[in-house]
Amino acid sequence: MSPILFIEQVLNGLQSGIMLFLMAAGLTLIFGVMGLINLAHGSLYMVGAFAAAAVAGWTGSFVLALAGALAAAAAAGAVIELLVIRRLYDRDHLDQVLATFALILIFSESTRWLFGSFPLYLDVPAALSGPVRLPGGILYPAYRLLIIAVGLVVAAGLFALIARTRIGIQIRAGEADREMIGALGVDISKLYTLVFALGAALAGLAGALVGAIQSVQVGMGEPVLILAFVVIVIGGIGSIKGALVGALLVGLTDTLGSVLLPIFFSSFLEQSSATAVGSALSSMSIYILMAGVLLFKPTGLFGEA
Amino acid sequence: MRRETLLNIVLFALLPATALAAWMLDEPFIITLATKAAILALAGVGLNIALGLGGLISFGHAAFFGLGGYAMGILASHAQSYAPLMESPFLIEGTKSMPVIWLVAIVTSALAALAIGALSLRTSGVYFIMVTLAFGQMLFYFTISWPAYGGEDGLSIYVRNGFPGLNTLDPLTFFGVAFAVLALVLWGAGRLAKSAFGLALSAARQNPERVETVGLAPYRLRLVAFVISGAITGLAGALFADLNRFVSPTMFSWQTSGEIMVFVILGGVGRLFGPVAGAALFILLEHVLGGLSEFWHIYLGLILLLVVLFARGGIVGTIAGREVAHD
Amino acid sequence: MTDPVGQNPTAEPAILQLKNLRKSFGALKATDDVSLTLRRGEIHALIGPNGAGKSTLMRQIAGGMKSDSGTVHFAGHDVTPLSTVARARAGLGRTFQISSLAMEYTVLQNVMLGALGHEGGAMRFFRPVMARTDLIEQAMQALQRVGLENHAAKRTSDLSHGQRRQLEVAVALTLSPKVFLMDEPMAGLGASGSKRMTGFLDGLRSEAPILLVEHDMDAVFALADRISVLVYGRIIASGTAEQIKADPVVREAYLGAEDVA
Amino acid sequence: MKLKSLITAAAITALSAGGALADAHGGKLKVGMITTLSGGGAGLGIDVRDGFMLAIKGNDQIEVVTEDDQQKPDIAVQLADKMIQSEKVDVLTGIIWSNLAMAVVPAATAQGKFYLSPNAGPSALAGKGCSPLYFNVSWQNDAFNEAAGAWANENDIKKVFLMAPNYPAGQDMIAGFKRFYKGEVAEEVYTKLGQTDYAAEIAQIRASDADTLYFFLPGGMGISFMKQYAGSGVEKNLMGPAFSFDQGILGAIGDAAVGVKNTSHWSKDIDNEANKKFVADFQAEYDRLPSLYAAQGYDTALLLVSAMGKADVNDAAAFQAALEEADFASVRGKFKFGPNHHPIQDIFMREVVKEGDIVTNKILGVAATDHTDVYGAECKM
Repeated sequence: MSPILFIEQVLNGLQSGIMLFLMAAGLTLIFGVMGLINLAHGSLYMVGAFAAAAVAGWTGSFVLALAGALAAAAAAGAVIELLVIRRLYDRDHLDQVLATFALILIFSESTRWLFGSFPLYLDVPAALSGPVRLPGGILYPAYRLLIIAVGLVVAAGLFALIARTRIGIQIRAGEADREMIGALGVDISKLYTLVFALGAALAGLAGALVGAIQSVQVGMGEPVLILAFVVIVIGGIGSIKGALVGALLVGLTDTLGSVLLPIFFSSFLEQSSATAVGSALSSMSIYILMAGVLLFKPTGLFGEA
Repeated sequence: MRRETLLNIVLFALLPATALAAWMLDEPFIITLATKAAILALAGVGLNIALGLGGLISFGHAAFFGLGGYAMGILASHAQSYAPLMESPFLIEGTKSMPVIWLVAIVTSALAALAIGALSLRTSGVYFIMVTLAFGQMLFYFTISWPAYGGEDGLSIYVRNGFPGLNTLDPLTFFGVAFAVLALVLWGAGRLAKSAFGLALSAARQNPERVETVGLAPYRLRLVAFVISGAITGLAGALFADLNRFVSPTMFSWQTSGEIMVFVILGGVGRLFGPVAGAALFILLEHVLGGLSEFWHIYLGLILLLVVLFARGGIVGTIAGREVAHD
Repeated sequence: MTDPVGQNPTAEPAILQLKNLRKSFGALKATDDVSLTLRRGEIHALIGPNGAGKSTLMRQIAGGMKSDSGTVHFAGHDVTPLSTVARARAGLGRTFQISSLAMEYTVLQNVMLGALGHEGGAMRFFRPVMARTDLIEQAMQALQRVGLENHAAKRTSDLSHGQRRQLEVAVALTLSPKVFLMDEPMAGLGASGSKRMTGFLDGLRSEAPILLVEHDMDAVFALADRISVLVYGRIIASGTAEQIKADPVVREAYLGAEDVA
Repeated sequence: MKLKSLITAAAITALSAGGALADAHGGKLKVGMITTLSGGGAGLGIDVRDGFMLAIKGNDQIEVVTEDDQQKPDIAVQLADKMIQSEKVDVLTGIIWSNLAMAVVPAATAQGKFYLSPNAGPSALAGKGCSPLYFNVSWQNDAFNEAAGAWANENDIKKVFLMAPNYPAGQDMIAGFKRFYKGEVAEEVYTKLGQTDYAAEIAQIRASDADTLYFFLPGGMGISFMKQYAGSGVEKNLMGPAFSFDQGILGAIGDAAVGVKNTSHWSKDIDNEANKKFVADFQAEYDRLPSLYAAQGYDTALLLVSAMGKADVNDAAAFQAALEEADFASVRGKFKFGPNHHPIQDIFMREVVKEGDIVTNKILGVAATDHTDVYGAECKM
């Protein structure tokens, strides 16, 4: 493999990590503040993608589509928070898993009922549809650079939000001690609705951005959801920094694993079995990574016990 | 008599009553459904030992369910093609005998549970949930991409395996076999919950520090519970494979883990007969709602949601009330 | 202030010996170079204001918390590297300040747990534990000694705070430990209960010595053969009740303070 | 009516040797359709169902019971049991996915039921696992790929990059292509099943010196890949079996798919009466363009109706013979069965084009004439 190709693959790994981060950030935020395992996070991702496809279909504008995705996912998040999620905060993880599993069923089939069974069309904006030439001669899709940029902006924004703003202070207080923020005179239920809607909006944004280069279809959220959980568990649940590091680790492992493992095995196996073994192992690689991290750090890289 | 005991008797009688009624009405498919309910309840009883008694939220029990299934699939497919599994260093041949297959399924899944549990139990809480999920996913992807036994296509076994002296092809007989296994395991699980081990395990769930202070190691208690739990779920997997005469990687998927968990929660966590109630209700819903609408998952989701939000303690908990569950 | 580390050759040999234990949480030194001994037949009381590090020290001894440095010797062995479980098996019987009981269980079931631990394991999967008359007998005896025999069938979460302390002690009794580590067994007991518990502990010391953390000063002065005073993680004084009462440093640092329980 | 059915029943009872096999529902034929109607793969099942129902619209001799398999093999097996044991159907059909077919077909034929496959053709069922009661009305997994391999030989394709998901159907497809293709293979890449991001593979494709990419990525995987490939600026020829470029999917890929060559046994512009009627009727009935799945569902129903006109389903041997004749006007034009009950048919090369605002397929030419699969030799029935 040429060095240029290797660098490009590393870039791909980082980029796929950033996509995962967009999804994982909301999930880890919600877990950190409210202690809630939200399996329906993938459904909010799907809501974002479908809303974007619908808005883009009506208006033809990608920017409006993104705005629509943010609004729809935040609204969906706020609604389920008010109706369902807030009854789950003081329940154990088991009840949360079952209730949000039920939400997945409801969201998926309602979406199919509304939009039909066929995948929807959502394309990248024309201005970003081609590749750009990076230093070193690498051709790289412009839209993927946009995703990297958005991901970094979101990461910076979240760090700033948590470190600098009033809401951030309240969020941190809530993470440390739930009763304390009540004592501080903060309206906890409002704060929780807000945080949940924010997490949902992040998922919706991820869905819309990623939907433009993937398939906008029912059930698109579940595989990403599992990956996002892997990410936040590796990083340490509740930690934004952990989510970022975990996402990059998972992105790199996944991408480089699928590229390098077949090459590695072909050095001592014949071609077809090397491809088979390499592909099989690479599809297991991120789970092996996660199990490995947890064995050495049972609460993730940046998690607290 | 306590209400829960009464309820348990009703629940226990419900499955064979359904199967018998279906037999008399000549509705063999209803017998199949009752068999499915019994087998999935068995998987749930297995999970419930880890989940209810031990407080171990395993999101990876599909691993054991699938291993049990593949134990059946691999042994029976070799018997079907008369090709031995292994010739050196010693000959291992396939088999179509249920008791042998069950034994292999139990041992295989117990060993897997020992390995997975030994590693996973170093973590706790959400991390435990996710690391067990990770092990399940590993096996899922492994079976999909492992060509020897059909990969994603799975393995079809054309004729159901045999049990000495019984005609397992007859739906009612096979129901009887599955139900007898369920009854035996329920009895064993009931004894287990009341045993010294059950007392200590459940105490470790309520307060691990307490258990340590009396000189018992929670890790060991939990590991043993995880192994027993995995072995039972593995046995259920072998039976499930025999019900369908088919195994596939779907048995390893995270949705399968989720469904087994749903049976337990729906029925009532930690209640001996909870999984029986949960599995029966789930299959009833699937059957009835599936006929009503193409979008029946919406109604299923709504019902699950209502149960979690308003019927705490699951079906058994709601009907029997909040009595002490472990005496 | 005599012989804080238990080096006096004329005294009973120390069954429990702490040497230079330290534990810090960030900048906070919870315990700072703590050394003390417990000899056969004695009650050694550990007193000090809230937050002085008493509970941390108890956990360092029992094994729930790893020490930054220092050692714990018990019955002639260095148990510092051992887990809580191993230390319990070696004969450290501990009761907790904040009740640490299986709340869903009945009182009897909690004590049975201790009896199982004493028996050496719970890897019995089949025989109903509540049919083990031998264990039930042991458990009932322990309940009787602390005065809970009439509450055996009660759910633990229905007990009063004081009763939970008594139950903690009963569980520890079933273990027949070589040493008792008791963290505030009198809290919440009320006057008559305290009196009864004081009498009980007084007799218990001949079975096994007690390292007693307690806020009830009447009980401490009535029971303790020796008293050590812990303030800000350090032992500032150690001696008999009279010596401690008279110690000016203690009076200033502690007994004069408002929060004498 | 009652009298008529009584007489029919009596006649059948007299005719059939067993007697116990007597048809419980008069002269009608009962079809059990197990297909995917919920979840991400529902589009394909709905098309098969709609195509099938269109063909038997107004035909009161056929009763169809439809059930959703949720794309889960265990559910499909149980539904098959239900159809056979409770609904007492005569014929089963509807399954979309090979892994579900592998689970259901052997069980159904073992219980003496006919199975007509409107999609999915795993090699096992064409070879050693073939059955007199199993008829494949769609294709064997390798067919489109073998035809594509043959087409590549004749159209100056020298070096290909092969890509498919790492599961049996994916491996079959690639093997099928290589069986006929004589040129060079630059690289062979197997992706994760359900993979959504193909940046790494696209980088490999870019770096390779292949002139053509041949790939099989069904459903959402194909949509994701095509969108990402379009943005990458890589310009190699694209080719694959029709599954990633069918009508239901093209709408979601959009212009990115234009120019892709794909092999199929059907296209909406095949010039024959049956096809014109089908395309027009389908659009009138459902207000969308038909897909190849809809065409297969439609043909399956036509086959069934043709056999019903010749024999009674309770006479298994006669009904089998009637099905073997395949005496119906297929929307594909030519259609007959080989000895293993798999199709002998022409495979076309299509190209994705834009007609007005709609992205769709048009035929370039025939890639393989009277194509049949290679597994027939292993089939002993």
